[in-house]
Amino acid sequence: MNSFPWLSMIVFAPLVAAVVLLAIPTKSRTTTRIVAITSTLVSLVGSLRVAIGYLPGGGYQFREHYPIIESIGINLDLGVDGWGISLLLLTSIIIFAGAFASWTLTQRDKEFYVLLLALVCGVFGVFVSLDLFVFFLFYEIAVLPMYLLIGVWGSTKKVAEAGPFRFLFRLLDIGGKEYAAIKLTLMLLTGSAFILVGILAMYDSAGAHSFSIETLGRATYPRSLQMWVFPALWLGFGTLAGVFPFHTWSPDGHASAPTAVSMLHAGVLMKLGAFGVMRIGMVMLPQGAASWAWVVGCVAVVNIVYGALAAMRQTDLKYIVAYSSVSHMGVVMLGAATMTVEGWNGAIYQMVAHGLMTGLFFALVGLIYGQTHDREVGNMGGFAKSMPAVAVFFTIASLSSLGMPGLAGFVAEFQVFLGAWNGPMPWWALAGVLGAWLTAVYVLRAARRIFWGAGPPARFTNLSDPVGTEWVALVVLTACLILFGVAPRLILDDIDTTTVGYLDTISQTAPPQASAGVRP
Amino acid sequence: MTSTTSSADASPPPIFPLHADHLVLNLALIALLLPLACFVLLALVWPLRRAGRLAGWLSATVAVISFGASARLLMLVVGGEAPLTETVGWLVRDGKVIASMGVHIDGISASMLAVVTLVAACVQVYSLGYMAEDSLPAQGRYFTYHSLFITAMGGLVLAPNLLQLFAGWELVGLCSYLLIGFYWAKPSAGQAAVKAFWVTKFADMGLIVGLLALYGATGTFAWDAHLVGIWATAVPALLFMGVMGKSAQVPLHIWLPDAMEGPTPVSALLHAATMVAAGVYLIVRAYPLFELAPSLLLAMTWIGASTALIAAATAIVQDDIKKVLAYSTCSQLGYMIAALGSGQIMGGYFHLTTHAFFKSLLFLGAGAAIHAVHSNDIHDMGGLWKTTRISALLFITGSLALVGVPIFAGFFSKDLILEEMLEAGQYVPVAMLVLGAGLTAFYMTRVIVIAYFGDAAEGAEHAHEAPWTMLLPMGALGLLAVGAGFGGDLLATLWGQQYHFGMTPIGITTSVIGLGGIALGIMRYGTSTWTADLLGGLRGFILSGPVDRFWDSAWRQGLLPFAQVVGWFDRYIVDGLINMVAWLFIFLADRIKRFQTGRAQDYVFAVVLGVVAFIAYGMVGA
Amino acid sequence: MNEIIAAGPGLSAWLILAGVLFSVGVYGVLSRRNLIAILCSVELMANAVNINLVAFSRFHGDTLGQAFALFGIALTVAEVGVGLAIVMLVYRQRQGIDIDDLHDLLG
Amino acid sequence: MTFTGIESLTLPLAVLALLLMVFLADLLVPAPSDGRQSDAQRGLGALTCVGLVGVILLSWWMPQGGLAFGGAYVQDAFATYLQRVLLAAAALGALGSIDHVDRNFPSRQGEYYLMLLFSLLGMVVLAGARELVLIIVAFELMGIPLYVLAAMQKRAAGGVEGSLKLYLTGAVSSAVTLYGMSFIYGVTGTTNLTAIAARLSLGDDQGPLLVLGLLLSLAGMGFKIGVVPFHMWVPDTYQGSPTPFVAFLSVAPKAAGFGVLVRLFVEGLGAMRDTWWPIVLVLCVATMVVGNLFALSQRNVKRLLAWSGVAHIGLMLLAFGIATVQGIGVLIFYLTAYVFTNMGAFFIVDVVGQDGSDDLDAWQGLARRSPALGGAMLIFLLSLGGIPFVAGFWAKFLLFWAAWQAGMGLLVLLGALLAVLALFYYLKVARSMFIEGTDGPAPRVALPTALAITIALLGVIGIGVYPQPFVDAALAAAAGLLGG
Repeated sequence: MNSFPWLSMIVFAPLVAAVVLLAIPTKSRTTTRIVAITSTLVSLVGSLRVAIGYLPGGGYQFREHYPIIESIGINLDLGVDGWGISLLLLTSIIIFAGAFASWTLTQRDKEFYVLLLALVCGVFGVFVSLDLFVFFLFYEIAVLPMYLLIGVWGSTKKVAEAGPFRFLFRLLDIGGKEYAAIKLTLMLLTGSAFILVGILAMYDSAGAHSFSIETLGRATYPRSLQMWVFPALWLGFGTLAGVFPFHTWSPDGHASAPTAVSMLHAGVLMKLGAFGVMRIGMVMLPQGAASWAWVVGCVAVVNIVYGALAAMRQTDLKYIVAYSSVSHMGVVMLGAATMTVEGWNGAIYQMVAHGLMTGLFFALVGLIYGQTHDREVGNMGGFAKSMPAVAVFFTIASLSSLGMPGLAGFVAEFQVFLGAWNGPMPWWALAGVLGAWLTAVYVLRAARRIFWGAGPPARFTNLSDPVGTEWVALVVLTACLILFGVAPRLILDDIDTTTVGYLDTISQTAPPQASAGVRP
Repeated sequence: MTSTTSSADASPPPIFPLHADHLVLNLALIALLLPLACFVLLALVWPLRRAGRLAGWLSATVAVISFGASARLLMLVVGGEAPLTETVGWLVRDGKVIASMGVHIDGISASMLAVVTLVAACVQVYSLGYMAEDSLPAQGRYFTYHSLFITAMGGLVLAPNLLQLFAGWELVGLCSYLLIGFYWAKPSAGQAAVKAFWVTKFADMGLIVGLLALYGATGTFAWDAHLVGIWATAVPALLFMGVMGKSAQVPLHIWLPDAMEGPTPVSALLHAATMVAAGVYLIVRAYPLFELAPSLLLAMTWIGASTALIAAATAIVQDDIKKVLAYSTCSQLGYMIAALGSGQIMGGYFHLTTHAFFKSLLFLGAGAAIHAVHSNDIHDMGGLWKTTRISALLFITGSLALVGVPIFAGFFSKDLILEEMLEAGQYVPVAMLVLGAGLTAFYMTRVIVIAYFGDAAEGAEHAHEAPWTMLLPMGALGLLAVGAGFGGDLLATLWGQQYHFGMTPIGITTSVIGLGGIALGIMRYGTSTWTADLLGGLRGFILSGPVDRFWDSAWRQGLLPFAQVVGWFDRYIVDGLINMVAWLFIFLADRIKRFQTGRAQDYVFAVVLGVVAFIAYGMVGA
Repeated sequence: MNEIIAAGPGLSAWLILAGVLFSVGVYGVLSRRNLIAILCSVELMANAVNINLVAFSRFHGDTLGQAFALFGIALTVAEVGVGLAIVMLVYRQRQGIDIDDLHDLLG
Repeated sequence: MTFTGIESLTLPLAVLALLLMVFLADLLVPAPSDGRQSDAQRGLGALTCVGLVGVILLSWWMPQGGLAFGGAYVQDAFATYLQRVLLAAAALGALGSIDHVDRNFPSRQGEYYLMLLFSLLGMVVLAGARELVLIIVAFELMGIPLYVLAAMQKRAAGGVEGSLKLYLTGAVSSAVTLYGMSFIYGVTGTTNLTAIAARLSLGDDQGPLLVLGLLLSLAGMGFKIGVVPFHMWVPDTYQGSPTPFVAFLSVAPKAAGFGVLVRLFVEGLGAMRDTWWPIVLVLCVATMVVGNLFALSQRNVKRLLAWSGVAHIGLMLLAFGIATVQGIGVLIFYLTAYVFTNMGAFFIVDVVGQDGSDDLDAWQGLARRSPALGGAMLIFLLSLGGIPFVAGFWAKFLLFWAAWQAGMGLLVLLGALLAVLALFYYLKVARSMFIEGTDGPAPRVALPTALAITIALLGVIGIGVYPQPFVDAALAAAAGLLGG
């Protein structure tokens, strides 16, 4: 095994770039972008290198170890398994695309890239941390820059609200980007308070004076502890994953955020939550997970259907995409709740697929909004005439989201449904399938209203297809969607090995009858 | 560091196992992958695509080669090549492949592939002429979609398991969506495309769940799995739900007439010959599963027969030539489904192939007429016989095949169906089908009489005969429409069954009723003006689209308002509660400010209060 | 401890006296409006403590408490000295020493 | 009482010596009669600062573990750690004050630094004091100069008022403390904490008077660190006082106060933890909740930070109440992080407020006018909010870690949730700086202030990135105290 610290390189390249950006007193837009994009490219290359170099057979590879506070068992302990690789790849692809998608940013671009890169460092960190504490630390880093990214560079939707809650809307400035930013931040950090409590409970109960995920994973926790720590972690991480009813930060946040931030947030950050539920909650607390799986699954089902229905009602393009994220993250959580190999493979795969798809969606929405300065679907129409390429990419993203075979979304959703059918409650699969149909309904409806029809309205005369660097994000993401849709085994084999390893561990610690009793 | 395993496992499996010396496999792969390559090329190399004509010729050439390969393949299979399955793993579970992709070549798939590629090749060549008036980029786009369709349909046909079949199924649905909406600037085209997708996708929910249940019961997606208990009925029933959508069975047929918004060759290929027949193909393919569900088969018979009758009745009142043909397609698909439901897979499949030829011919003929007069309305075509004699002749040939006039293709297959069903004792459905046959004859006669021999319409007088690119494929299909009926033996060989044709009472009855329908049509429309309509009230009822109205109100008064309610709930209740929490804190913080009075003595008072509380605690607690 | 109280009314009386004085001081601080009067009340509280200390010292029969009291007196003096300086500042700023005038900072 | 062990008094004596030096220098330096600024006067601040740095360095060279005044003063690891924190706070405070003092009361600079040093002397002694009389004396030595310093802006609108409020509550609290200590002495018959601990460990009946004494002392101490309900002076005094002094006031007396709380209640009355622990628990919750709730609606940044400071005291009170090695270790680590964070924040408040307004509106667009200041403030705010890679995060996390191990899960949850609430108002400042406002000229930052901010920033980031030595030292100090 190569001793080169690939993972550190991946994680800290964006951070180094952020510091470099802070240090160089450049006013040059191009220099700023080159520095930022170079660092994301470094991470991308590193991720590819890790993905290719990962040996089959599972387990954590590319290990690195640096002490932080050894006396209480906190170390910077890095390593990846099949899950980590998939999400590492996803993150590096999305941020690479996102860096290009923000190319046209005009105001305060240096600060923007600094914050964006800091955030990315946090995301990478979560996926490769083998220390629960460091995991949490990176998790928080990934959440916080969002406040400023949305607050400063976001866009505002003016809502003229009527009805009995009018005063509340005015008082809280609902619809404003500051409102969205603070709501997102506070809700996510409230979630992280529960995560913290859960982590401390596990550390204390294991009694190993170590935060190492492996050490803690080997410990067995009393059932009573698992019964409350798991829901705490589920709520905590689940808030970020958009679990109903704590998903409402997502539509406002994603709608207000600038393009690259929406891409990264819906594309990757929501996955942090789901990844946390699975990697920390379910793998490490199998009994708690088995006992609560039916709740997780039922809520996930609500997410899927409810999110899709809510998306159908929206008229704001970004809200449609945001609610579709709520719905699709439900698929991830559904896969997780099944506690089956297919379900978990599908959940991880759905994270990748949804990340790519929603990243593409937000990139496109950004392009459209950048030219129209309007997100109201009702005002659009016939855009395919002036932006045919955007229409094509939008259609591809739509198809992936509704589960068209040949695109990544199908591979993921189908596996999740398989898992659900074989999981504790087969009817979950029905709801999932229904959700896929509802997705087809709202997403194609939106596509038709935006792109089809006779020519754009008069006020949108200057629309055009993407130019120059704007293509990069679209092409990269679409290519990945197709690639992972056609040849899933590129990553599925590694995911599968890891999943099976985890589930074996679970079945050893939690006897099958524990999960058999789930079905009420 | 975890242990490293041998690197032998590390190499990913080859994407496709090409065998240099395996002709059957290579032919199948050529038929499948050449169009794919063409699609990728056209999709990525936009100058080529936007060049239009070149793209068209390339695509058509590829389609023809693809057909050549399929035909050779069919011959090899007829010649006794053993069935062959070649797959690569696609999805894994616990290190083992649970779903694979590849090709499965046997008599059924080889013959279906030949039919598909043949019609596709004809339609593409035809399109070179038909689409010539569209803009060049639009033509490029058109042929790109077509290349994708051949691949998708080929993948469906050659599927070694139901999962790949489903993948192809969805992809042809995608092509259908794209091609129906080909004229995207037209609002009606957009609505039709979306409607087609929604309805078929709605039905596909059943198909997906069927696959899930199949996997749940057997751990595979094989169509010959052995199911027991409730799943023996439930799985094929769920699969059949998908079939009802794709093959436009009542009440899920509503998308097919709307799908005529697409260019006419598209209707010929997708919405008549191949894609809509995919449902029938699925049942044929998965018949081992369906066999085990007799109650389902009975239901299929009835659904098929009802569709055949209802759609035929609806076709009578249509003025749009394509809509007539669309309902006719529904109706004929009903025949196939009814046949399959009665256990007559051979008959159903036979009808599928003959129908593919004569119905695509009819559409292409209709396309030629539309091309000539730039209208879909049969009344605008009056008197076309005079100006476009060749295509008129071909259209009439197709009609005769459809009606089931003896020696034409449709006669043999329809006769086989009815005969076998009668043997199976399905009297009422047979009666419905026979009646449907009469209606078929009537509406086709109506179209021919009005469009080709009726009062001369303005546009029709200046019409020109179609170019050779259009006539050539029509001619080829015309030959098949006449002669394909004699292919029954060939088909039977492929199936390993006996087939011999004989004139039976039911065949004679049907033929007589068909001829009666023709006569009635000629009498009705050949002599008097069309406005004085015998059908009167029925006509109004049919045109108002009762099934459509049902689905429309389900959408407008069911789903949409429900989504509104959910959206409201989300914004005001779920989000409202969270906002309420925020507001409560702000409110509280604002109110408690007054306790910080700014008066020093109050501060001291707080200190004293604290001390008193301490003392009280000390006295009580200690 | 209990024996201390049980030893006779002597100590208890002093403690009660100190407690009453202290309470009076507190009452003064809370109720007077004149800053000087408030300072006097603070002084009263401090002296109550001193009585306490001396009483305990007498009771224990050592001088520690008395030393403590001496320190206390010194500290109180210093404190009140600074207090008077602040009162002077108040007077200079406001031409009065009514504590009710001082409530600009609040909320 | 003998003067053996005078070498143990190195640190207090060094501070005293520095104090005298500054005093002498102030005498020698001519004060400009017209109230104008002069370099020589400005030098006093520099002298104080440099001297304090010297004293800090000295703390590594002096003998450890000795007793002085017959055991009344001890120079143990706990005292040393705390003293270093206090000295650092004072040095940083002096550095950050140079410009402010020079601008606002140029002719009274000596007075300012002398008072600062007097107070510091009290704190330094307090850190090692193990005897009630010494504690009281040092406590007052620390407190009285603060009244003076708070009133330095004697002409400013709220200057005197803030000082008066501090004074009144302070005087009453002192009396209460003294009253309480008189009971402790009265019951135990001794003023030496070690002796008290020894007596208590014999298992004597503690009696109501001792409990009374204990509680009264706690109340008095609670004033100094600003525990609810003895906290009400905090925002008013902060608002009225010179900002760099507030920076000092907001950390150093707290540190010293917690030091003496640990000495008195853990070292001396540790055996009575069952008695005082419930009260501390209630105080802790009340302080956290009240601090955060009142901070929520503030628009004056100084008041906002004041209330947030109250909330932080609540958290530290939790660490104190745990009274384990981990708890006390985390407490002093928390104080360390808090010194750098809070002082840095207040220095920036000083810079922004030099034009007269501490209102949030004055902060609008700061990040555009001066990205460096905006960025630095953001980091301080994040540290206060407990966000990773800055000092405050470790403080908060380790606190929760220790509290959890002491079995206080619900309090951890409450603390973590309130930390989220706190972020709401910290981000309010960030919102003003980053989101609102427009471009404009950057505020003037004098060199010493810039230096002070930079040092605070380095401290915050340094502890954030590499906390191990600080954590280990704090835990070791606590272990030394509790013999753990």
